[in-house]
Amino acid sequence: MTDTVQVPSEKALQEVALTGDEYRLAVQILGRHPNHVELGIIGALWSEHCGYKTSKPLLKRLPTTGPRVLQGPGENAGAVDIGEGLAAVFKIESHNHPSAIEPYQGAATGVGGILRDVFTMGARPVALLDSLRFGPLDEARQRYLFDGVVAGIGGYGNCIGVPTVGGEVYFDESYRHNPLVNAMCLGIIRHEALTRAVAAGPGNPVLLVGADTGRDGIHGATFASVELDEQSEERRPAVQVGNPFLEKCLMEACLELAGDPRIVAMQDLGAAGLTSSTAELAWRGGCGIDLDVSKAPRRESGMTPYEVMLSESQERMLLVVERGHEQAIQEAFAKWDLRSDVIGTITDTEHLVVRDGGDVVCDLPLRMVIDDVPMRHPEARRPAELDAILARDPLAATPPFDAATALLRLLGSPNIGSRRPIFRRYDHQVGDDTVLAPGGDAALLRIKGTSLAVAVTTDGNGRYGRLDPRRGAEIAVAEAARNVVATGAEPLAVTNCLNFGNPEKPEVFWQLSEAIDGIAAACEALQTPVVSGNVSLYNDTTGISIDPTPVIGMVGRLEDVERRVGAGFAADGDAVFLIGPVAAELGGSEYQRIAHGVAEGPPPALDLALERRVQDAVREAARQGLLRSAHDCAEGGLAVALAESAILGGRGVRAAVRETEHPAGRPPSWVAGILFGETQSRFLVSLEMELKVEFRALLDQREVSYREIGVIGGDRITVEGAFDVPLDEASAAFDAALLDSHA
Amino acid sequence: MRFGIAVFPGTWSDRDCAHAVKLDGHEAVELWHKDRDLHGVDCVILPGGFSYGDYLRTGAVARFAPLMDSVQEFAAGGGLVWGICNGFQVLCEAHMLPGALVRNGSLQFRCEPSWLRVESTDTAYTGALRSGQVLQIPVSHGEGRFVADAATLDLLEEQRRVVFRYVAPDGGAVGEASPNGSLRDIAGIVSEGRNVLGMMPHPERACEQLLGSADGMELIRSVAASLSRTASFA
Amino acid sequence: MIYAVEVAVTLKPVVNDPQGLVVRDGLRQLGFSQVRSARVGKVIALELEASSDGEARAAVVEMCEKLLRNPVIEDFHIESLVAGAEVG
Amino acid sequence: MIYAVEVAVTLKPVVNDPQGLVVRDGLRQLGFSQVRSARVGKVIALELEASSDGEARAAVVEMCEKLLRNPVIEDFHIESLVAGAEVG
Ligand SMILES: Nc1ncnc2c1ncn2[C@@H]1O[C@H](COP(=O)(O)OP(=O)(O)O)[C@@H](O)[C@H]1O
Ligand SMILES: [Mg+2]
Repeated sequence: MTDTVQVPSEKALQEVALTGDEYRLAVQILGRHPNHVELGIIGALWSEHCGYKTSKPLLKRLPTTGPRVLQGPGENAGAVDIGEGLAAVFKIESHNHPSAIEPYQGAATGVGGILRDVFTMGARPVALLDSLRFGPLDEARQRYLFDGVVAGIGGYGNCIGVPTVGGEVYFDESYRHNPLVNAMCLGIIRHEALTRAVAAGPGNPVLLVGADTGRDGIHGATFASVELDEQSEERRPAVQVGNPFLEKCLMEACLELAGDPRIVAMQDLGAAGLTSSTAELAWRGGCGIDLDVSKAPRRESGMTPYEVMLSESQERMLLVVERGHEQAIQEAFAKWDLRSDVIGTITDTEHLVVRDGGDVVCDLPLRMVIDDVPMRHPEARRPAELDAILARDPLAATPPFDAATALLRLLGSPNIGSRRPIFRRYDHQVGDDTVLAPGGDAALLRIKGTSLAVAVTTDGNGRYGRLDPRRGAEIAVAEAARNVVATGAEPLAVTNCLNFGNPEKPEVFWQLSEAIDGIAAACEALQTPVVSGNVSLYNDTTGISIDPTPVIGMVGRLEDVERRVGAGFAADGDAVFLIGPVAAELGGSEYQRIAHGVAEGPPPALDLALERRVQDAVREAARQGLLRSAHDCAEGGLAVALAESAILGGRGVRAAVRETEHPAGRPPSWVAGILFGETQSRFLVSLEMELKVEFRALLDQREVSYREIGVIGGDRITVEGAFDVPLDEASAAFDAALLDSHA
Repeated sequence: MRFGIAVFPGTWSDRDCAHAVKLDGHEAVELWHKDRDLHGVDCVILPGGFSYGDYLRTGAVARFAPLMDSVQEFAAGGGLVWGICNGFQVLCEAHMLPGALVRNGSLQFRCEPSWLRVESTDTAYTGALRSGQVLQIPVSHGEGRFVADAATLDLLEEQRRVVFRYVAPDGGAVGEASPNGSLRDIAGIVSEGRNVLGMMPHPERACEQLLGSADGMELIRSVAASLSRTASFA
Repeated sequence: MIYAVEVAVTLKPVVNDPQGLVVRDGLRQLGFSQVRSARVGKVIALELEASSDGEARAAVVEMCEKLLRNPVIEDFHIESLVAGAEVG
Repeated sequence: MIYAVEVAVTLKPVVNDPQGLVVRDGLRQLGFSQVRSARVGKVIALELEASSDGEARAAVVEMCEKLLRNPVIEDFHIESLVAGAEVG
């Protein structure tokens, strides 16, 4: 029967991003043809963006439970217990497509969206982070995108008064046509005030609060679920202008109401606007919902029900209120000069019913639009060329320059150099909690009235992912945890943003599947469950996919803020130790890119059991107050970590690494591999000489390899026999890396 | 002491200011922009933030809040009114202080440490400080470039109403390192009656070593000291 | 009647305008070497009810004096003022 | 000749204008209840050399297309164009 169903035109289906088969399925379930409004709603809810129709089966593989998990995936944000009756609430989200079209507003509204996800849970946002990817900065357009995105993130975060305390930014060919803009938000709340987006109580009124509804971003959700192409130009009205001032008022009003028994549920309006917020809110509670779009305040005249239901106008919230209390709640919003309107009621019909005044314009079973999303199971295929690329030996290449030059080039690389030109444009202090500011490893925020602090970071490396998506994802999790541990904190849980190309390509789907397995394995090993996340697929332009770029946001807990550790060398005469393995691994390294312009050979190996042992040992050393500085070895390897700790501390260092001393009989890039290779599971720490014995004992007992490599002091950065550069020369290169790039 | 802390829509350092004054053992009272009641506070703080989004001009709309009528009266009667960042901008818009604060010379927002030289100790806010003392207090603003015509600037200097100037960490001229390009490196000024202070940097962010500096606390202590003096005379 | 009024609020000539310099240099870099100077101000488009041009103009001038411009640093001038439809 | 040109760069009518909302509400609070709407844009005052009105206009339009306005969200129109002194 179904194949005889009359299907609308290509164009009509394209507008709602449905296939003919999906349309037939809809007709089959409904037993009739959907009308225009219903078709738009089905298209939005069955889109990748809302329905996760490609990724959902894979996401089931992620570990999502643990003793501290209070809220796993499925809500607006995840939540973990951090002690003292407090919870950390956090999530990361992408705004890649909008930012590619209008960098300032795209990034700004991305920040606005992730903030709403957190205060919808009742939690006060205390930190923002931004994970960014662009093409090489030598192209004017990339500088324009970079500058616009940074300005937009600051423009929203600074205005609303939530500090942007961290993030990351990398520049690579892979992102030339598809910049990535992921924003993470962390909030803190008392357990009992956690608010869910679960409707209940048929007859309870539904309130729409905040901005008027305009023709903003109609089909934004479907837009994020297709490749960018020339026609993207025509979709430009999808760009929206955010209003951080309105959101600030909305946030304060919602926080005043958090935990109020008269509030049954809160849900922000994000992708697909009223459509997904009403449907998900009702369905989570096994209810139905009946709304009248004529009651929604409009910014523009002549808007159709279709437009109102699919508008993605920012700064709007939906609340379910105990019947009879709507007026009191509306007054609470009026205090902040916020408009609120009762636009519907919760029902027990399990249907989404939409009226336009008198007439019903939509009546859809919620199960159909949410649970019955037709899943896609594309074919997965490992890229054929991968074996050849992995087979190449990175150590065989002849270094184009000596180690000192290499170090300075790396420190001056936009992928490694100082991010100050970015984070000085972000208010990273408001709230009076930022104890470790951006510029080191993870950021650390104290929690007033307790001895606690939370560490937070984002990490991800697309070049490893290109070579091995599974290991790339494992490394992203491990590095995020390492950044948390470097502050002394214990990694607790993870949020993740999966930035990939078009999953309809077998190679991309394979990458996605591998990466998710990698995240799962690493999160298991490090006991950091995934509590929230976001998927951004179709990061393709004219057929070229980005490198697989899973971005991991991690939150950690520090019992005693006084036990925190910074990344910069703290005192002359302190001993410098390298903890973890020494090896010569250059595959996919920043050195390889700078020296040879390639990413080939195997990415660094990762032994998750070893990673765990190393991290636990460093954390224990920090807990015992043995460390005066700790920094993880990431891009640029041991030598860059050494230089960064020296630069951040304003102190020279003299070190020796015996593997570099007798390169005879070694492959040409051996020394470079030891110095700049990005071998995993490593920290560079410093401590008082008197504590060395105690420290060694701790590491021996935990079966962690380590070695004392040098001592802090002087005004040069030296690795005997390898390089000897003046500290100020290194600092100058580091500081200049992003300076003349407009940001 | 009772510090009143104004809250306009878009204000965000109200909570930081309350935290800071409480650290020094004082009481913090929220002053809602729609109220006229100052609840008998000893000092009014107009905190940082983006009141009304800083749309149109920073501080332009907040200036008309009902609360500001009472604040103007309070100031006219010699009461201490302390504008920080957005609060400074509001005070200029309200013509309670001369000049204006415009977009940073860099055209970029700046959140970074700044060093301030105390130019006048003859105010309630700096009484406990040494003239020439250098304080480390962060800035966080996009529109902090102080401008005024030459005559006004000269008058400010002559009446020793420039309270803080941006300097280098060693106290020397700040030059290119100025966070905003303010004329004559002005970071803070007082009214003719010396009771209304406007400053762009955020002392409330520099009240604990844990956050990098405790120099801001010196200002709060100065205010408390001067208030207890006047109280004891009363 | 409904009047559509555009009023320009610009920095006084004595106040230096770094944004204008950036615009000027940006234009020159794009090859517009004929550009001598550029200054950036605000234009505010208002829709208001008034019964005559004079009344509309007077109202807008008052709005500028009270809120739209800061006399310390800004000048203003009315760019255009057109009477539109009757009030419906 | 030196031309003085004023070009207004404004948000497209369909685009949300948070600034405009605050200006509108601010004016109403000050008693200007006759204000129906307000929208805030940029006005850029340029001084440039050109040998004719047509040439000046064409140049400014090109500048808008290339740099001054963001076509994604903004429109532009020339407010005024006056020929000034000979190039000295
Ligand atoms: N886009 C950004 N926004 C804010 N802070 C950033 C950004 N990129 C990097 N940072 C900060 O700069 C420091 C170094 O970043 P990164 O090199 O990514 O550190 P790591 O390699 O340890 O993850 C960290 O504190 C990070 O939070
Ligand atoms: Mg790190």
